[in-house]
Amino acid sequence: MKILRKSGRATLLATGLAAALGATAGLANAAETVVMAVPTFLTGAGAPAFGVPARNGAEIIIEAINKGKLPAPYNNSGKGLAGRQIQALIYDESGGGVKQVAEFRNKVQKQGVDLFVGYISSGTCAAITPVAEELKMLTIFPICGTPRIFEEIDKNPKYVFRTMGHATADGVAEAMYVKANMPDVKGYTGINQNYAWGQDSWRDFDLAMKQLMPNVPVSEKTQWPKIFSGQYGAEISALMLSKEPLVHSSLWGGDLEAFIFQGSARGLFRKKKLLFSVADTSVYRLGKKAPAGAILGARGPYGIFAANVDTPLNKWFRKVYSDRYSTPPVGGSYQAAQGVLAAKYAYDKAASMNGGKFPSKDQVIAALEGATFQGIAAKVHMNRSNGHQAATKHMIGVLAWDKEAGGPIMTKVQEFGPDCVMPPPGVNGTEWLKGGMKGAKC
Amino acid sequence: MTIVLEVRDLQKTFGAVVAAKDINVTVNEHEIIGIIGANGAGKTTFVNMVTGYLKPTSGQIEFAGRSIMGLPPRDITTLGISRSFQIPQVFLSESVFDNLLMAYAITEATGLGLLSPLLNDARAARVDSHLERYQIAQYRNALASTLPQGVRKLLDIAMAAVSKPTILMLDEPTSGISVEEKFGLMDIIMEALRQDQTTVLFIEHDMEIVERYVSRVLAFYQGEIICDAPTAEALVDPGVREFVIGEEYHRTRTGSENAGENAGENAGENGGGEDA
Amino acid sequence: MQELIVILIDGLVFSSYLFMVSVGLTVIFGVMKILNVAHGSFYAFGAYMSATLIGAYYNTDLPEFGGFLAIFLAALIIGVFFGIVLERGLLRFLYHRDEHIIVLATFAMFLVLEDVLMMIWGTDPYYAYEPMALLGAVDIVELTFDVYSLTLIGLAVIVGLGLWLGLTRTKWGKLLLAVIFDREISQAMGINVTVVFTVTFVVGAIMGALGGAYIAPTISVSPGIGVEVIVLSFAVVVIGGMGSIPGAMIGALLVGISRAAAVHKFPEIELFVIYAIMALVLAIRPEGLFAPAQARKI
Amino acid sequence: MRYIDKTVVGLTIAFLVLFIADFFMAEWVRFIGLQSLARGAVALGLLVLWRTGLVSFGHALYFGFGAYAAAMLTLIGYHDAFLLVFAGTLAAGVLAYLLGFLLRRYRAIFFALLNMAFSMILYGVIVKTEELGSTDGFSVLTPTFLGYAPQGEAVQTTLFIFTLVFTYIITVGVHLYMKTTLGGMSMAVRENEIRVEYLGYSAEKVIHVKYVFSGLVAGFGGAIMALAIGQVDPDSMANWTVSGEFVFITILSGIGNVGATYIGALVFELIRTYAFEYAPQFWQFILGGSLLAIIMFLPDGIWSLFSRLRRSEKAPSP
Repeated sequence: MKILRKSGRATLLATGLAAALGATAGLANAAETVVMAVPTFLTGAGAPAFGVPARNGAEIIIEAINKGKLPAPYNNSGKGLAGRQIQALIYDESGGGVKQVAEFRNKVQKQGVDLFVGYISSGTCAAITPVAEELKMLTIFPICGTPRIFEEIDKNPKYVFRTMGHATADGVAEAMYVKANMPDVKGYTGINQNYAWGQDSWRDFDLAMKQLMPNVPVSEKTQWPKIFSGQYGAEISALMLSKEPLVHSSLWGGDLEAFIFQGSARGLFRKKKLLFSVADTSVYRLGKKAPAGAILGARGPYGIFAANVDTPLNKWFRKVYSDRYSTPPVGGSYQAAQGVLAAKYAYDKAASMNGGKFPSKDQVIAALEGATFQGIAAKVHMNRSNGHQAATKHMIGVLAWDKEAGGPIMTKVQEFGPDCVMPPPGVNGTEWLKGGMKGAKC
Repeated sequence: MTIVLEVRDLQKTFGAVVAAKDINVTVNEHEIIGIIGANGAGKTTFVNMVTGYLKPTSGQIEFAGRSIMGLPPRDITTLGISRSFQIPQVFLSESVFDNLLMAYAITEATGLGLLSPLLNDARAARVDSHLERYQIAQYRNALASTLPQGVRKLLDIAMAAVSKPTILMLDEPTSGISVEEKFGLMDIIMEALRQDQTTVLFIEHDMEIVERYVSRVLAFYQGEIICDAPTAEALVDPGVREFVIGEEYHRTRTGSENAGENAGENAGENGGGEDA
Repeated sequence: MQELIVILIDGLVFSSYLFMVSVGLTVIFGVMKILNVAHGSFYAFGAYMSATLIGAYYNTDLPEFGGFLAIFLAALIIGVFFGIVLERGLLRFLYHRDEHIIVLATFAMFLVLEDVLMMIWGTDPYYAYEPMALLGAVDIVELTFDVYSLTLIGLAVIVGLGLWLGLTRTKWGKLLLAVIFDREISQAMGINVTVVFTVTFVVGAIMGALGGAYIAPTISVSPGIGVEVIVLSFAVVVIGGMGSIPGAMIGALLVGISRAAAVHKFPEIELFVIYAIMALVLAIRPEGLFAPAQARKI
Repeated sequence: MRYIDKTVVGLTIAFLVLFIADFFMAEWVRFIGLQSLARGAVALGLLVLWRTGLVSFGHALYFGFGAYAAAMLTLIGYHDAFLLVFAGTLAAGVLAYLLGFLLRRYRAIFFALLNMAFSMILYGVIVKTEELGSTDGFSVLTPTFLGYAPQGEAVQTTLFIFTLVFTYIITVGVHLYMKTTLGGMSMAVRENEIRVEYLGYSAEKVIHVKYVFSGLVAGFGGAIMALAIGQVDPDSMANWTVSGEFVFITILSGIGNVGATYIGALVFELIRTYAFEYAPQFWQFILGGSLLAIIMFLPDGIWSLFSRLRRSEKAPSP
C-alpha cells in the first residue's frame, strides 16, 4: 500500500525545514536612514476612498521632509528626520488584522523598521496595538477611529500614538451640529454598514443625540446593510417610508457612492436630510452628483473643510497634491500627512533636546508625548491618554455646489473645539456620552 | 437440513416498473443454487435486495431465523451474507495483496482493534494462504488495475469470501471470461467455497456452468420466479426453455459458446442500468 | 398594503440582481461541474468594461439610448475574451485532474485577475450613471422607484427564460443536457464535448460579465466589487441546488424577498438572512432545493 | 515493528533540530515558523481527508472556530496555553463531529462546497456578533504556560516549543494512525466504497472519523494561530479565502508525506511574505500565479521534488 511504503525522504524533510528556518538574514538597517513603514490600503475596497489618498498624502510629506522643503513652521528644520533621510516602506493593509500583525512582525524583525506611520482600519489598529507595545515599536496611527485602542486595549500606552481625534468626537460633533441647526427635528434614523466601524459610528451618534436632544425619537428600524453589498434598493425604500426626517450614515467609499447614485435616482435626498460622517472622501470625485444639502463631516478639520485654510503649509500641500493627482486632497490625505508630520516634529524636537545629536527611540517618544504640533490645517494636541491620543478641532457643514468655482464647497460650517467633542483625559468615551458629556468645553 | 435464508412475497417496484414480485425462496445450508434468467429478469435485483443494497417494496427476508429487511449491506455482511459483483469491486490502484489485506483487516477488526496496525505477520500469512487457495499468488504484488479480467474476478470473489460467509452470492462470476477459462475459474471458486462449507447462490447465463456446478435452479422471468427445481428438472422445464434459455441453448458445447458469452457480456453492461 | 407592495418590488429587484450575478456560476457548474471562483472577476471585469464603454459613448454625440448597447457589448467582449482564454488556455489542461484542483485553479485565477484589474484600471472608481439617469424614475404606490433598477427584473426574466428555453427547446440545449447527464456516453455518441465545454464556459462568462455590466451604472465601480459577488452567488446557487437554473431563480427569489422583508421589518437581521436561509436549506436538504439527480454507483 | 520507520525518524530529527534552533532563530523566522506549524496542522487534517478522496473548501470553519474558542476563553480570564489550545481543539472537534453526520453523506465537489457553505455561516455569525468585535475581532493577551508567564521574546520562544511539541506528537500520531486498520481504510474508501460496505464496514463512519480528526487539527491550528498572532478576526480566520489558502497549502505539499504539509505551509508563508514585500500592490497576482504554476507544473506538490531528486540519485542516467 502506498501509504505504507517507507519514505526515506524524512531526513531531507528535517534538513529542508531546518535550512529554511535557520536562514536568519535579517536586513541590517542602514545607519543613516530612518526606515518608516507606511501600511495603507493599496488593494480592495478601502484603497480608493482612504488607502491611496493616504499614501499620496504621506508620500508628498516624506519627499518634502527628505528634501528639506516643507513650508513654515517646518521650513527651518533641515532635511530628513533629525537630519536622517526617511526610507519609506509602503505596503498593503488588506487581509485582516491577523495578517497585518504577521506583517508588522515581519517588518520589525526582518526589515528593521524604525517606526510605523499608518493603518486606516480600526480593526487593524486594534490588532496592532498590543504587538507594537510588545515589540516596543514606535507606531503612529494617523487615521483609524475606534476609541477602544486607548480605552480598552491599552490604557497605558508607551509606544503607540494616534494623531487624530477618535470616533467619539465624530458622533458628538454631529449631534451638536444637529442640535444647533435642526432644533425642531422630528426624529432620526440611520443607515450604517453592519461591521465594526458602522456599529461604532451609530452607537456614538445615537448616544450623543440621546443626551443632547432627549426628546427627539430615534427610529426602531435603523438600516444595517452588509458591508460592500452595493445594492440599497430596499434600504432606500425603507428610509423613504420612515417618518424620521434625518438619516445618519457612516457609509464610505464604493458603498457610499452606490448609495448616493441609487438614492439620487429615487429622490431620497430631496425627501430626507442626510448626515454623512465620512463622505468627504467622495465629494470631489462625485462632483455634481454629490448630494448638495447633505450634512457632511470629515472626521476633523480635513479635506474639503481645509479648502480655505490660509496657511503656507496648507496652501502648499493642496497645490502639490492637486498638481500631482489632479484632484484636491481628501480627509485621508490630510490625516496621513499629519501622522508623518508628527514624526518629523518628534524627531526634530528630540534631537534639539539631545544637543543636536540623533535621538534615541525613547527620546522621540518623550518628545511626542503631550506635544502640540502643527498639522497641515490645524493644531494637533497630544493631550489624552498620557499624551498619546490627539485632540483637534472638529468641523461639520452642509455640502453645496459652487457654480463659480465649478466645485463642491462646504457651507454653514460650524467649528467645535478639541475639548468640546473629545472626552476629557482619562474618561471613557461611552461613559462620558452616557453621563451627559460632563466637562465638555464648547 | 437447516434453512439459512427464507424470502417471502418479496416485491420491488421502481415507479410503474415492477422489478420483482411474489418472490418466495427457501435456501438450505450448503446448497449450491444457480440463478438464471434473461437480462432484466430481476436476478440482480433479487441479490441486491437480499444483500441490502436495495430496499424491497414489500415482503420479508429472514436470515438464520432473523429478519434482515432494511439492514444496510455492511450489517448483512457482518451477519454472514456476502456477495461478489458483475463488475469486480476491488481497490484498483492497490496490489492484490493489499486488497486482500484490507479485506481481512476490515473483517477482523472491531472496536479498538481498528487502531492496531493494519499489517501484521499473522494477518499477512492468512492473506498469503488465501491467495494460494484462489490460485492468484503469482499476482500478489500486481496492481489490481493491471490484472486480467479473470484474475480480477477471482480477486473480487476472494475478497467477498474473506469473512467466511454463511451465504455467498456471486453475480455472474464468469461474465466477460473466455470459454477456455470459465471452467478452470469455477473449479477454483467452488473448491475454495466447498472447504468453507459456504452456501452459494450464483447468477449465471451459461447453462453448461449451471449444469456442472449447481444442484438447484431459480429461473427468473419478468421479476418472477417461474421455476424453482433441481437442475436437471429445471433445464427441461418448458417455461424455462421458452423464456430463459430460448433457442440459443443446445446441449452440444460448440453451440453454446457464443450464446453464453454474449449473454454474459450484455448482462455485464446492462446490469448497472438495471440496478440504478 | 403599501409596505407589502414595496417589499415585493424591492425583493424582486434584489432577486433579479442575485439571479443575474449567480446564473453564470450555475450554468458553468451545471455542465462542467466546476465551481468557478473566477466568476467574481468576470463580474468585476464586466462592470469595469461597461463603465469604460459607457463613459466613452457619452463623450460622443450619439443618441443617448445607445449607451445600453455599450453594456451588452461590454459583457460580450469580456465574456468571450476571458471565456476562451481561460478555458482554452488553462482549464482544459486540468479536466483530467480532480475537481478540487480545478476549483483551486479558478481561485488562483481570481487572485491574479483581481490584480490585473488594478493594473488596467487603477484604484480610482469609475462611474457610469448615465443610463440610470436617462431612464428616470416612476412612482408606484406613492413611492419613487428608479426605472433602471426595475428593468433589471425584465432582464433577469429574459435571461432566465432564454437559458431555460435554450436548454430544453433547442438542439444545442439537448446536447448540453446529454453532456450533463453523462459525459462519456455523449462522447461515444459523437457529441463534441470539447466544443460544448468551451461554449458553456463562454456563455457562463458572458452571464457573469453581464451581471457586472448591467449593475455598473448603479454602483461605484471600484476595487473589490467581485469578492462580494462570489459569496452571494455561491450562497444562491447552494440554496437553489448547484447547477440548476430554475434553482438559481428560486434561490434568488427566496433570498431577495426575504431580505427585502427583513430590511422593512427587522433591519438588524438583514445581514444574516442569506446565511440563515442557507443554513436552513443545508440542514433540511443539503443538496439544495433543485438539485439535479445524482447517478448511483452500482 | 521490527523495522525503523524512516518518516518517524525524519520527523524526530526535524523536531530536535527545530527545538534547538528555537533558541538561535531570528524572531521573524520563528514567527513565520510558528505560523507555518499552525497552518501546516490544518493542511495535515486536509491531507487525511484527501487520502480518503475528499477535499474541503471550508476548513476555515474549524480553524476560525478553534481560534475564537481559545480567544473567547481569554475574555473570561483564562490564559493558560494548554487550556486554550485544548479547548480550541476540542471545540472544533465537537463541531466537526456534529456537522459530520450531515457531511459524511456527500462526496467530491459537493462535499467540498457544503463545507464552504458552513464556513460562510460561521463568518456571518462572527460579523454579526458585536460582543466579539464584529469584523475587527479582538486581541488575545499573552498566554501563560502552566503558571510560567514569559515576557518579551520569551513569549514566542516558549510558544514555539509548545507548538513544536504538540505538532510533533500530532504528526507522528497521524503517521502511525495511517498504518492502522482504520487509517488504512482511507485508501479503501477512496478506491471503492461499495467494497468497503460489502466487507462489513461503514464508509460513512470512516469518513466521519477522518472528518472529526481534520476538524480537531484545524481547531488546534486556529488556537495556535490566535496565540501566536495575539489577535482573532473573521477575515483572516473564517473567510472563504482562508479555506482556499489551506487547500493551496495541501496541494502545494502533495499527498506523499505527513511532514510535507509543514514545508508546504512554510513555502506558502514565504511566497506571501516576499510578495508582500516586493510587490505591495500586486501580491495577489504573485500568490495566484505561483498557485497556478504549482498546479500546472508540479501536480504532485513539492514533495515530488524530493522524490525526483532521490530517483535521479539512485538511477544515474544511462
